[in-house]
Amino acid sequence: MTAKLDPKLKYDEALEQLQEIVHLLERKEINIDDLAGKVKQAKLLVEFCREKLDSTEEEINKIINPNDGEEKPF
Amino acid sequence: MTAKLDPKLKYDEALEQLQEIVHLLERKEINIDDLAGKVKQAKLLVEFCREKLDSTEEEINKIINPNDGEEKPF
Amino acid sequence: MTAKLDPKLKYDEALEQLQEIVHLLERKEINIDDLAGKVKQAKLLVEFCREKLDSTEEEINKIINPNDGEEKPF
Amino acid sequence: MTAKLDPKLKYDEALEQLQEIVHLLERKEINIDDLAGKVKQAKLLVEFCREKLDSTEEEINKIINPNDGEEKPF
Amino acid sequence: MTAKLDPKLKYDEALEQLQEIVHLLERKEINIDDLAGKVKQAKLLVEFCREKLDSTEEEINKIINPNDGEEKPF
Amino acid sequence: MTAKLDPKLKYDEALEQLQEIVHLLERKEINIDDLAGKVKQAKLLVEFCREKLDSTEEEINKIINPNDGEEKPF
Amino acid sequence: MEEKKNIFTLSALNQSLERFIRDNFALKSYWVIAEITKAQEKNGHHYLELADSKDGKRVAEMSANMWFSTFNRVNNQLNGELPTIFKHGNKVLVNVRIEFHSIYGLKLNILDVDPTITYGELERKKKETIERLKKEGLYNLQQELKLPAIIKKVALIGSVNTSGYRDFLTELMENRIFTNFKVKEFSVSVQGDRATKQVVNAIHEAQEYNVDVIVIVRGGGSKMDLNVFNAYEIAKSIAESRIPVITGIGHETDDVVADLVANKYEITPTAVAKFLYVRAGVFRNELQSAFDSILKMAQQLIASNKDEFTHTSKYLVHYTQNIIRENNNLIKDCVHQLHIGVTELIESEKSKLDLSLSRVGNNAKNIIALKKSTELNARLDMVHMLSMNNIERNKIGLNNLAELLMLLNPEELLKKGYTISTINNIDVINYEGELDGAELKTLSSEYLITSKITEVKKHE
Repeated sequence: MTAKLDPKLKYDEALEQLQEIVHLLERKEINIDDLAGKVKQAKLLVEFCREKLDSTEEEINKIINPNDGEEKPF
Repeated sequence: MTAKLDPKLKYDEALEQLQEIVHLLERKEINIDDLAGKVKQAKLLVEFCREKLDSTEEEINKIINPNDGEEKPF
Repeated sequence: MTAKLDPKLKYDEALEQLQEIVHLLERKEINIDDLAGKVKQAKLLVEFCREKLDSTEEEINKIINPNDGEEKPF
Repeated sequence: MTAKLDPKLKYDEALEQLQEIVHLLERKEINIDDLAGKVKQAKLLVEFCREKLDSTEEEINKIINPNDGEEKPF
Repeated sequence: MTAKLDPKLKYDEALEQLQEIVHLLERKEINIDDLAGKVKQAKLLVEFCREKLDSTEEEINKIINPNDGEEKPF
Repeated sequence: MTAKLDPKLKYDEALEQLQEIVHLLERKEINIDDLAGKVKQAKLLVEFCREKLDSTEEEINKIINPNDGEEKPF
Repeated sequence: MEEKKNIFTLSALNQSLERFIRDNFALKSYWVIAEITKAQEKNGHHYLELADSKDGKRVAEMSANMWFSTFNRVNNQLNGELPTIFKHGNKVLVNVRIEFHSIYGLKLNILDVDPTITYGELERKKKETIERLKKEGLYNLQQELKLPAIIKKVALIGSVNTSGYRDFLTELMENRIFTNFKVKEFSVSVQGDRATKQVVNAIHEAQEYNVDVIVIVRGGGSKMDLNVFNAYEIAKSIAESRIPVITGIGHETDDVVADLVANKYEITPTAVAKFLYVRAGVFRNELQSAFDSILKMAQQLIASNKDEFTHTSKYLVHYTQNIIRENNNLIKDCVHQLHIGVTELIESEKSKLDLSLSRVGNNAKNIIALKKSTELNARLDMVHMLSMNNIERNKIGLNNLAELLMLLNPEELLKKGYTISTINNIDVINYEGELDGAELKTLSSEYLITSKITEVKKHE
């Protein structure tokens, strides 16, 4: 159930899944059977999103400042 | 998405596209997934414009100072 | 855009066109895409005028000093 | 413009016309397009005046020293 | 202008006319176009007066030495 | 002008006329045109007087009819 | 008249008178003034008739004589003037002795003569004569005649054998200046009683000759000698002469009347001759010098006119050349200015062009620089910033979710020993169905327990 996330997963979808899980938890509409799996997935999703954000940030910084660290500002 | 720009693109069109991206960003109408791509595109557009400006400048310099480097100032 | 100038162009007209370009540029009412073209045209106009001046000068020198080298200035 | 001068032209008139051209030039009230023409006309006027002066001088010399070489000045 | 002088012209009149011409020339109140004519007239007047003086002198010399070569009668 | 002198001219008158000519010349009240004539006249007057002085005078005679109405010769 | 007649002979009477006169007057003399009415000389003796007149009437007469020896003595004392003093009409002051001769009667014997009265009388008469001449309009008549410029024919009146006469002719004919004279001589006596008449006649006669001038000469003489030329008659005929009269009467002091009325007078005959030839010489010189100066001035006039011509001609040439030269310079200036004007015009146009082109270039570069700095960089920064904002915003959202997840995560409760129980996947707390007999699932940290509800008690 809480297999690895599909690497093609989009950030928005991941976020949606995450929010779905959070809502389930809030509404306690969660199946005890699935609970651990859901939490696990939620954690995965959080990490996924975080990574996505981080990588995006990094990528953007790289795009904008391709030679960051070097002296040339641009 | 961020394919190479059409070399026939005009500076003003490129600038408009860039502006469009700015507006998208301002209106937050952009996905995180698309964000880096848009930024890349923006960067490309900027580079495109810059090159355009550089080449125009160079061209102008060539026009105005055809024998630059020689002693003759004009 | 920067086709060869009409050889029948008058000096004053050329000068006017040149001035027009100067004003356009001063008012920054110009596309980057057109900029080099305008500069080229300005350059052409200047060269046209200069040639016109040179040829006029030469003509005048011929008139004034028909036998250049002789002592008589006229 | 620079048609041959009227042979009936008087010296004084020619001189006046010449000076008019000189003044136009001094006040830079002359088109480059017209310049060569004006100069040509000035040249014609100068030649006209100079010939008139030379012929007058020669005529006067003949009158004054009909047998050049003799001592009598008149 | 420089027609032959009236043979009835008196010496004093001729002298007056001559001086008039000299004054015109002195005050530069003369056209180049008229200059040669005036000089010619002056020349005629000078010759006229000079002849008149010479003939008068000769006449007086004849009166003084009626038989030139002989001894002065008194 | 210089017609022969009146044989009845008196010495005194002759001398007077001569001195009149001297005064004319002294005051330069004489035309070049009249000069030779006047000199000629002077010459005649002088000769007239000289002849009178040097001529062998006729004997002193009785005047035949002293009151005859004729003029006394001297 | 009946008286007794006492009769004497004439001789007795005369003898008585003679005696009486001699007794009373022989030693006496008297100075007497009288007029000579008659004068005679015989054998050296002088016989005078003296008279006195009053208002034109004769009031006294007496004869007088002067003997030869007395006359000579007195005449010597008076420098020989005496004969001229003893002239008819003269007033004399004489020293006389009264004598009576029985035959010749009463007579005055002249012993001495005082000439002063006579001289004074001469002067008086001379003045009278002058006055008369003036009154009659004769005095200045001669001055109205003009002396001819050349005097060649001369009527000469004088006494042929006198030295004055000879001097005149010699001077006239033997000078070095002018001798071409002709002289008609009129010989007259210049003294004595006939002189006046002869001179007058000669003047009259000379009028009828073709002469230029009448010359009257008289050599030197005493006052009384020359008195003849004070005569009214001579003066009148001189004045009335139609021919100019020149006198040459030798005298030292006073002029005679003849001099005064003559056209001209000289003090000696020689001087008259000199006057005549000098006048001719002067005339000749005047002629010559007048003619010379005429010739000289005529030549000067011509020379100065010629000079003037030379000047005029020079000026003519000079001024003409000036005009031509000036005009040549003017043209040269025009050409020069033309050259300068053209060059300046072209240069200014060229620099205008250069300026325009550099303005084009600079403006173009400015535009480019502006675009680079503002348009492009600003936009790229904007993109960057907005992107980062987006990411940041997402990160915050994600963190919130993560925190919420953590809060909601029951695993922590389970670890602390709590359990979760659900019936039909509904939390027991919320479950509203029939509890009894329902299948209850309980989750602990370690286990998932499924159980059947067997009892339900209400919790208090």
